[in-house]
Amino acid sequence: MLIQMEGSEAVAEAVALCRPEVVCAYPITPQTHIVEGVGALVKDGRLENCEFINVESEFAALSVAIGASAAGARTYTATASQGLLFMAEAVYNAAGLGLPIVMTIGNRAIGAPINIWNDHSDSMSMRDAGWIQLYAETNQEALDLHIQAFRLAEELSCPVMVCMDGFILTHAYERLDIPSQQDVDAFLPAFEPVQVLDPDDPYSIGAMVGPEAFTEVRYLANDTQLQALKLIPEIGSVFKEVFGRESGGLIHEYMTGNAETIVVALGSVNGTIKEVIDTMREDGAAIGSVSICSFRPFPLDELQDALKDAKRVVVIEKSLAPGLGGVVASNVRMALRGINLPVYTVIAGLGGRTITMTSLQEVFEAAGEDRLPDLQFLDLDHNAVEHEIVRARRTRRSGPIAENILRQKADGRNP
Amino acid sequence: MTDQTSQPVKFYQTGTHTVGNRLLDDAKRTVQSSMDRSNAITSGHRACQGCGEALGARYALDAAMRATEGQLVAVNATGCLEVFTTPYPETSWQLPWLHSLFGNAPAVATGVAAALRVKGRKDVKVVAQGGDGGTTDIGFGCLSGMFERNDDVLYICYDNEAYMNTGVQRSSATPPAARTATTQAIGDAPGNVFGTGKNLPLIAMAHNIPYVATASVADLHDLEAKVTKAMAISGSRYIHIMVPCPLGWGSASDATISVARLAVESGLFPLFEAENGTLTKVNKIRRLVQVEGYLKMQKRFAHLFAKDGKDQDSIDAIQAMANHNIERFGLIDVDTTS
Amino acid sequence: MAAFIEGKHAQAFPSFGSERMGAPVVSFCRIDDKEIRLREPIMAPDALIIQDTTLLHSIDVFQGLKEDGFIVINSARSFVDLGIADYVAKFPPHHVCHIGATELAMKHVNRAVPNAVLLGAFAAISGQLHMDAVAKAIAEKFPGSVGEANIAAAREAFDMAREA
Amino acid sequence: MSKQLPFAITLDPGTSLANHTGSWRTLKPVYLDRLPPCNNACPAGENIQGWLYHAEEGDYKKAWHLLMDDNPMPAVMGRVCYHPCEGACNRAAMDEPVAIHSVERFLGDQALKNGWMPYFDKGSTGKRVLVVGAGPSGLSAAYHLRRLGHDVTIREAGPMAGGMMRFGIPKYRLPRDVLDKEIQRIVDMGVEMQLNCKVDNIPAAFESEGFNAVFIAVGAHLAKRIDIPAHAAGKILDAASVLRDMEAGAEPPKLGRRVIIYGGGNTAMDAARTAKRLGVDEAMIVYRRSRNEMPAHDFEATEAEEEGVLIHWLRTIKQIDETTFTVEKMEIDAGGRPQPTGEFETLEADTLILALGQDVDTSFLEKVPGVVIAKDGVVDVDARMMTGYPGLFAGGDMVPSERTVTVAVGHGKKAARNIDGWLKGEAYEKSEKHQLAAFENLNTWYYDDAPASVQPGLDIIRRQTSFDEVIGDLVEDNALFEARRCLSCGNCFECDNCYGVCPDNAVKKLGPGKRFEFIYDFCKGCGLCATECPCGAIEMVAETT
Repeated sequence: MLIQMEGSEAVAEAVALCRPEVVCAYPITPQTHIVEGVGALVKDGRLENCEFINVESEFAALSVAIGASAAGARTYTATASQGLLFMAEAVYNAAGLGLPIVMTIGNRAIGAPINIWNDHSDSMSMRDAGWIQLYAETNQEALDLHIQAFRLAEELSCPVMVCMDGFILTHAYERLDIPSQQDVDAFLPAFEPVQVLDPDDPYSIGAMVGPEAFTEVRYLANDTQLQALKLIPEIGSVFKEVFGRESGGLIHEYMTGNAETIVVALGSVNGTIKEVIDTMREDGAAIGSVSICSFRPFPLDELQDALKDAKRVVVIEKSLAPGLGGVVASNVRMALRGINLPVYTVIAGLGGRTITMTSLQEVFEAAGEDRLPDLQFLDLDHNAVEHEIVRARRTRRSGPIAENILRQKADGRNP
Repeated sequence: MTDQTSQPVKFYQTGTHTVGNRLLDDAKRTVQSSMDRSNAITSGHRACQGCGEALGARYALDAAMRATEGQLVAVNATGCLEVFTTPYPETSWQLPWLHSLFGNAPAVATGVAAALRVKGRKDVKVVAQGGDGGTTDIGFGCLSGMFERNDDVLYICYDNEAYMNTGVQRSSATPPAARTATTQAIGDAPGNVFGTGKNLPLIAMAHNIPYVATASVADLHDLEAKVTKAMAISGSRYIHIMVPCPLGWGSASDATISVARLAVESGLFPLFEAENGTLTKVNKIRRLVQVEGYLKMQKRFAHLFAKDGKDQDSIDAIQAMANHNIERFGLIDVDTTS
Repeated sequence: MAAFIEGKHAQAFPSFGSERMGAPVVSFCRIDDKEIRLREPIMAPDALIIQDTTLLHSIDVFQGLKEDGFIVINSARSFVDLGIADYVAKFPPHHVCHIGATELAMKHVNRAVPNAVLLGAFAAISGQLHMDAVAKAIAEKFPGSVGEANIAAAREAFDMAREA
Repeated sequence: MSKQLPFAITLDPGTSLANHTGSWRTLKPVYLDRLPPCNNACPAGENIQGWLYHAEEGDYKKAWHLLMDDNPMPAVMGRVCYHPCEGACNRAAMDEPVAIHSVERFLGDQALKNGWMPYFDKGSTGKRVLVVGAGPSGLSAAYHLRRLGHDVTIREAGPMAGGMMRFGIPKYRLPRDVLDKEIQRIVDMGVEMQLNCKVDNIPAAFESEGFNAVFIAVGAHLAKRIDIPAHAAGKILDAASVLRDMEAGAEPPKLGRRVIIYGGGNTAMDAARTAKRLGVDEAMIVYRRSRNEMPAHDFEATEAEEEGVLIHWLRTIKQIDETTFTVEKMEIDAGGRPQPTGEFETLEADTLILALGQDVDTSFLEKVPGVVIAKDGVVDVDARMMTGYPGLFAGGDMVPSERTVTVAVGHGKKAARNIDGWLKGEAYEKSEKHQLAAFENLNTWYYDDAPASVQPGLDIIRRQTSFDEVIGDLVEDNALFEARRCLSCGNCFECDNCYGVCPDNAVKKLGPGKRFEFIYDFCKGCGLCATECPCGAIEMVAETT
């Protein structure tokens, strides 16, 4: 059913269609609307047979989810940013225990300085926690990915994070196609856990594993991800059969045929990138893009296939590995191992910085002429940072950087 | 021949203090005395010799298993109990058991309870358990949340008054003057500080949850009665069990029960019950002792009795804590005729 | 939503922030016949709805507005009184209107919620939306009497703006 | 391992049983039976803790049968034994000793009431044993020999069986129907009782009558005399005769209005209390030492005083003049001996009863070869209780030992076992004594405090004027209560403590009556079981390396 709806609300609807049995909620912007939505659906009886639990922290939220999942319930929660970090220990634990929890991340920056706006620092910090990480390009995909995520998680006994850009998607009202309950039921079988806390068949879950078996446990965790590489496209095609649209999968290619420059990105920025590509293609530029939907497992082979014939790759990413550069770019380089292609890293959209078509087009054009440095910060206020670097070098007690820059920028505007 | 079940004679030989009493009706004997107790933790676990926690946990869970006719799930915080019972590839647990993290056992238990409820398994009950570190320190937030929501979980804290698993470091349950690896018996004020303390049972009571109790491995009948009572109540329940640690306390491995007994009999560890935030029952001290006898059994207090002079001030201060408990909880009957 | 009801694609999103009640905010809306992929904020709007005239003097609210764009201002006062008569004069006459939306809202809804009223006025001057679609969208978003009161307010605004 | 379970992190239940933690152990618990102090103190060798154990359960019959293994006359014993067991009882250190004699008496009475018979094999070994004397020792020996399958004949010189139980102990302490029934039960087992049959020729019993062994236990019936200067002595009697005449005499002895009993033993107390019951106005005991030194049991003196007997401590009778007795005050020296002080007083009495002890009449043994008479007039026996004449055994008051009914009963048992061994041509091997269960071996926390139940006493007037039994019966509740006060020193009573307190579940409970065993595969040797064993029935021993 087509409907004009806020992204968060739509995800809540999608989650409800998956008939979760336990949902834990703790507020943090920008995911809050999602759990509010699910809570309302439980409260008004539209989502039956579901325990909606308001907890006292994100750590508790995922912990409750762990308990519920281990006891055989289909379990969902959502968080963002600091919340994800606060539950970090439980994030690893849920994966270690093989519990098929589905969690939405309303992607947001991590402080300090505190910042509630969008980037990918939060989910990137948990990229190696053993969860499957899917990034939604649109709200429609976010909605669809949740439905796929439950099936994926439960088939593999592995938790899945569905990452959607905070505000940009979560707070955007768009036209969306909400599937019918009947179709979702047909697509998503009932949860049959491989292990469950049951007095009739009592075993101990969460044993202490020493050096003699820990490597094997980790090997198997990696193997699960490798299985997911096969399963994600399969589920995507089944999804298409049932719902009639493409959603999910490992990567989406756009205009990559004969493209010399291929832009790689995660999430909603791909929409803007596509607009830029359309514009540049009209001007005759050989440019295309690849949107990575599955960041974990990372589709090395698929990405290599998509990129190997290009002359250069530009990675637009909303996360920074200080001291290294790009997180996604590093992974992309891994996909291109043995292939000599320049991979430019463009850090963009940190802490909610607007990514404009104009700026993107500028860097793509520069890339096309191989004028880009390896690492570039999109729309960086060079004056501000240079001023601060100089000042900090001069003054021992230079004060907090964030405040200094704000002050300096204000001064710059009203000299 | 007389009918043993109906005769009114008291059992003066053993009273009801021993684990079993062949003279008692089966139903009135402890769970531990029965040949078919569940042994929720079975042999082969790697607890130290004379481990109070291994004992207390079996006491509690066997009683809970009896009360629920085996329909029980246990959630465990990280700690000694978890480590010594489940080193791969062996587990000592004979009931469904889940370990997640150090600080989240109450929340995990909430999740299990929620799942069971949604699955319609109302017959299955949930017990969460942790040590004093996992309960009074790192897991405190989750525990308070569980209480506040009145989730249907019995949480049991096995209190051995320090982080034993990591090598005897201080926790907020460590008593004043006690030596631990992080409160060394050196300097002007050796051992743990004389702080204001953190009485978790009282904090639990402040949540007005349906049931709060303290218990000791030194009083099995009382412990089992409390666990049994707790299992018959819905909502959040909390039982705080003192379980001496021979390693951390520096007490003899065979003294685990006797040292716990002195903690009770001195008034340092009062045994009580509270329902809906109100104190409802207090176990009277049977044979009052001074704290000194209790302290002397433990090397962690050895510096109070050093060769070059006894630290009478500290001993007096600890005695004052006991006296305060005696007064506060009414541990001694004013009229002690019996 | 009204656009969606008319079968168009629409994308609405706020300028995200941790704003408290009453603080100045900006929201954006794109309407198109095809899927809207672009996620950047709107820097060169085709239409501008100003809910609070106090902003006229604190920031450049008109920044980027296209020359043949539309302006709806929540004010019963004239453009002259508002001090923007010269600026507004540059736009086609039927592209601009001021309307006492808060007052209208108070009249119909008994609350200072001018949004629906302004939407009614916008539909009137822009011709982008039909008043019936606007009414339907309001009814969906606010079922019951609240919606009906808002619709009445919007209809009055629509009529007023068209007549203006 | 269920195949689909996650590797390593999820484990099947109870798999730690593969981990044998017993190897951690340096000390090892072992169950043991220590000798309870009551058993150790019992002259009759009763397994007191053992029969109390059954009595605690209310299984009085089983308790009685166990008691009967050692003592054929519990109803008598419960009344007349001075219960050294209670003096040794560990419970005394907690509150008061268990009133063992009360429970014993209760059991004995239950048996009489219900007509219980001891278990014994009615068959015969064909060996014949003659028992000379039907006192406690002789009856005990006859009973045990009969249980061992031998044919027993008792020859008693007097007209009635019972010996000192009948002729030395007043009715108010031992009702005669109780005595008669317990003797009859022994006779009913097939023991031949020949009364008024004095044995003069021991060798003839072997040679001409064909007895294979003879046990003599004729007691000590000759009253000791003392010379007191008397101008004109009044009536002087001896206590043993007075008490005997109470049983066998045609009528009660005539004592007059005032009586002095001279001596400080139990017989003196019995005589004084008997005199009181016979109606004398004044019954006075004159004893040369103080209460501390008197051989009588304290409770006997207490009861005598309660009944109105006046005891003059630290007095010796120096002279008798008609009814006037001059007595000299004594004092106790550093060595505990009475010394004259030179101070005198006088007492008035119609009769003097001497209660200064009894000697054995050994005249019939003088011609028996090999029999040695010791210098205080008693018969020498070896460790087997055999005299120098092969096959001739002796016991009771006529051999060197304390003279009590219980000792005599013990002699009877011991002699019977040795006679049995001798008849079979093999030495009777006494099983080795366990180490004593001391108070320190107990963990008294587990026992409740409870005072000894006080036997309901008859009221004091009735005691004075009749020969009804002084100490009343324990009703069942009281008996049970009392039995359950037993600490079961040194002997497992299946309290389940070891089973319960083991942190390693390394104790196996074998079921009612079967006790427990350690599972050494898992026992880490912490010692909790031993420390928390209430009765000291577990010992930690070093593991051999």
